[in-house]
Amino acid sequence: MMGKILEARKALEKIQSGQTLMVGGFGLVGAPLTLIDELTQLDVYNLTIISNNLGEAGKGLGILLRQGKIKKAIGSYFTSNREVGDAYNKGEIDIQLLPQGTFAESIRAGGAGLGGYYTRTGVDTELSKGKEIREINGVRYLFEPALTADVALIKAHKADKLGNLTYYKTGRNFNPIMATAAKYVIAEVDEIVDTGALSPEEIVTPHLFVNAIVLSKKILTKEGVVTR
Amino acid sequence: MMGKILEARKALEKIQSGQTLMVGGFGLVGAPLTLIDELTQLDVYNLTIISNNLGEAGKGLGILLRQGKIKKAIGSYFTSNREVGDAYNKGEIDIQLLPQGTFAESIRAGGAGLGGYYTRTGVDTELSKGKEIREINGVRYLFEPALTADVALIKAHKADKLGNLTYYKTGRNFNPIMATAAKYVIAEVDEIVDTGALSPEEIVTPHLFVNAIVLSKKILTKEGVVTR
Amino acid sequence: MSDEVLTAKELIAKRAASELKENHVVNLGIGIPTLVAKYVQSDSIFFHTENGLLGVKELSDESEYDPFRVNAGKLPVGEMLGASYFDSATSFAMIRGSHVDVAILGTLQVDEEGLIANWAVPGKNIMGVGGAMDLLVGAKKIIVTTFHTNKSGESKLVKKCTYPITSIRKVDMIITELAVFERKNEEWHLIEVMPNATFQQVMDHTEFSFKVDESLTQFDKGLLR
Amino acid sequence: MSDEVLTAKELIAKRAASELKENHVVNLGIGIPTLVAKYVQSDSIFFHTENGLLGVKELSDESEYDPFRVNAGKLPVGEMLGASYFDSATSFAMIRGSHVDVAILGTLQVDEEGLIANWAVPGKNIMGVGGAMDLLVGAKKIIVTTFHTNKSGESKLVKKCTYPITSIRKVDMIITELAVFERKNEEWHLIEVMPNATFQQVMDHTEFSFKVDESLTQFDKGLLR
Repeated sequence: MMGKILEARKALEKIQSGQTLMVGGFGLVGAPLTLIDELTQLDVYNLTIISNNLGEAGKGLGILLRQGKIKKAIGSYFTSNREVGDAYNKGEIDIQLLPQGTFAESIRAGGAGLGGYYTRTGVDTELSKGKEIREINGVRYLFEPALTADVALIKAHKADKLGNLTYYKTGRNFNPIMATAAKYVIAEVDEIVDTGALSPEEIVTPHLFVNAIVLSKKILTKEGVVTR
Repeated sequence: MMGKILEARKALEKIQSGQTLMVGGFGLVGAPLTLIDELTQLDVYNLTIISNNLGEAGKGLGILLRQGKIKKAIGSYFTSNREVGDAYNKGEIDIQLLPQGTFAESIRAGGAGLGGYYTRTGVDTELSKGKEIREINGVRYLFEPALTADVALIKAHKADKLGNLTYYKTGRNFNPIMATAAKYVIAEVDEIVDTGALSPEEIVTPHLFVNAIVLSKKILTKEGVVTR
Repeated sequence: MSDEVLTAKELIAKRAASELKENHVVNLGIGIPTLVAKYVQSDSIFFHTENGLLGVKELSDESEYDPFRVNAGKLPVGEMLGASYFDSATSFAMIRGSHVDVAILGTLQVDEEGLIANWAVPGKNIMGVGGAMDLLVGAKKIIVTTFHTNKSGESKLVKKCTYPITSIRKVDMIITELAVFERKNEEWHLIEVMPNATFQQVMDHTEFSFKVDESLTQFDKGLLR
Repeated sequence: MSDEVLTAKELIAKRAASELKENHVVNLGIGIPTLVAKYVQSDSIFFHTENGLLGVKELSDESEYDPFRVNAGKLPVGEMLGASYFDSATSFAMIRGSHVDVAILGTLQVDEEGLIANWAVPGKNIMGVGGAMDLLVGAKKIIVTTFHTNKSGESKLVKKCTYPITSIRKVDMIITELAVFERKNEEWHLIEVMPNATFQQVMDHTEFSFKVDESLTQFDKGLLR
């Protein structure tokens, strides 16, 4: 059962132009830095990226933006990379901005096989324009469709050889839900342990969600991002 | 911070006639046996019970049914107690039967502040009668409203003094989601540990969901249910 | 395996087990499906139970028994290495979200269109549904394991379900003590006659129309043991 | 606390901190709200950050720094005893599901109706919203902490928001360097003039109409330190 453990390049072979990718992380924290780095080296274009933000100017997913590989970005906070606004103004990319809770919930809904759901968040704001509003028990809710992807690139802390995952501190963020919502899920991890080393109660992402495991080469440390 | 640790009777004082209660457990496994026992001794009527099943004939929630305290039951599998069907035929109780996944998801939606969601489960079956069907991306989905309750009675394994909870094996089932979906949540636990004894990564139900902690007196063992 | 001859139930379960492949995540229904686990040797086939466990295994002995570890039929089970526990919402998210490869289910009826009825009997109160409807819409492949006929001797493989259907999703395979049918191009194909059964028996006890596969085989009698 | 005089920001944060009660679960926005934690002594007030941590505390020293433990403003934080981590969907389920008692937020504008605009400026691309909208609909109580005027000296306490509103949910309290307003019966009530500010200053710099509370107090100058 070593089948899921792959080199980053090998794992990313699945990715093709035109696909939708989910990428975990809240800023650098919990972002799959090794996989993102490798992704910028692939010849794939017209990608739709579902990620809370698009890195910073010329960093992380920001490199992919500069390379002109992104067709559309779905997220909640692109402000961290001023080049996103520039690219949007030039008509180079399409942007779908969602409240962070809606962004997270839509991914969860996608992974849970739901079609969509009703949230109060955003009702009668700029972000509800063109969206269906429905009253349920006297309260106005906004319809939000589920989000799914072809491939998810996520970051976990430990993986066992089956692909069961645990996370570390606020590095968890969008990673466990993205693991449920894509057809092919690649988990970058700090450490690979023997099956049985993780307790059945502490596993956050059961292995049935994970297709490939890649050992991290670029890691976030007190001294910043380092290559190990 | 001992404020949340209460005797069963004290914790249940919140419950009033006419209220909606969620009760955890899949059969006996993960059911809050001490709280259910105490509940049968309260003078409260016209309750709506949201629970996967209603115990067995004259056992657990089945006692409540015999006492005529239940007005309506919402769950997925009442077959385990033949008296439920009898009471329904006599017009004594109202029944809302949901597929088990829909039952679980509606509780989660209630806890997450959603109004409802769309699932494929049950479309064009007896259980979709009178319900809205909507096509999303060419697939037919059923609208299901969220479920919430006044009080939830749940069973966890360990609680720390703040009310953080962990669960044990398949005793987890509906308990963590019910903990999110009621205004007042009472957790019956096998053991109360010091705050800090549970690792921040292993806590399944963070304390903000829990209002009261009660130590189990009736527990499920290899020899059946025993009082300790 | 012992030298004892398998019962019809065991035979069906054993045949169903042979459909499972490495890395499959499999959910077993109540009844005959529960027996399937007994015939799976691989430690890379993973059994999921909707009450919140991935990695179910047969109890190897009494010492492993834990009243807090049961399957969807409330029977005690064991856990394999690498097992994990989760809540019911997550468990059904796995099911509806198509993260379960195969569901093996019992049924009351299965019809020519591929629809099944396995949760309610008309004229009786409908008091339970459990996870059947979710598994039907969510699992990638549905294998129905059932006796070919009911206690009155009527075929369960009917022209059209007269009991309430479980889902509008069509099932992929039927395994009975007489035969194995596979659904191809919206039709049932008889692909195997089970050991000790005859083609004539299958014809006599099947109400729905089916094609006979060119590669139709009589299953190896070795399966009987 | 030191003998140093508080800055206006710190004064606002300290006043906001005094609103928090035992067992409150509190979410702090970016900017002035982040400073609130500094003025909370109780170990039974619990800070929630939407990126997935309940039990945020100030970093006590450098050794506690962990790059994987940040708040919603991406600043490093510590964790208190009894803290827990969870994913973003769970975190916002807590928020939308009304499990957070108080959210303390900054704003660009707050108006007479109680609406706030704190996420977008008209004429500029709308490129970020974060968790503001979810906190507005979900938290039981919303306290706005802000300077009374913007950099151009214009009141941020306006008749009607000209910037895009964050939610149709009305906020409950406004704390500035000049005053504290509380919303009662669909109107703003001036309940306190802050130390070193005057009633006239509040009048001069507030665009929206408000009632003056009978119990209006000048806040204790002791708050300044």
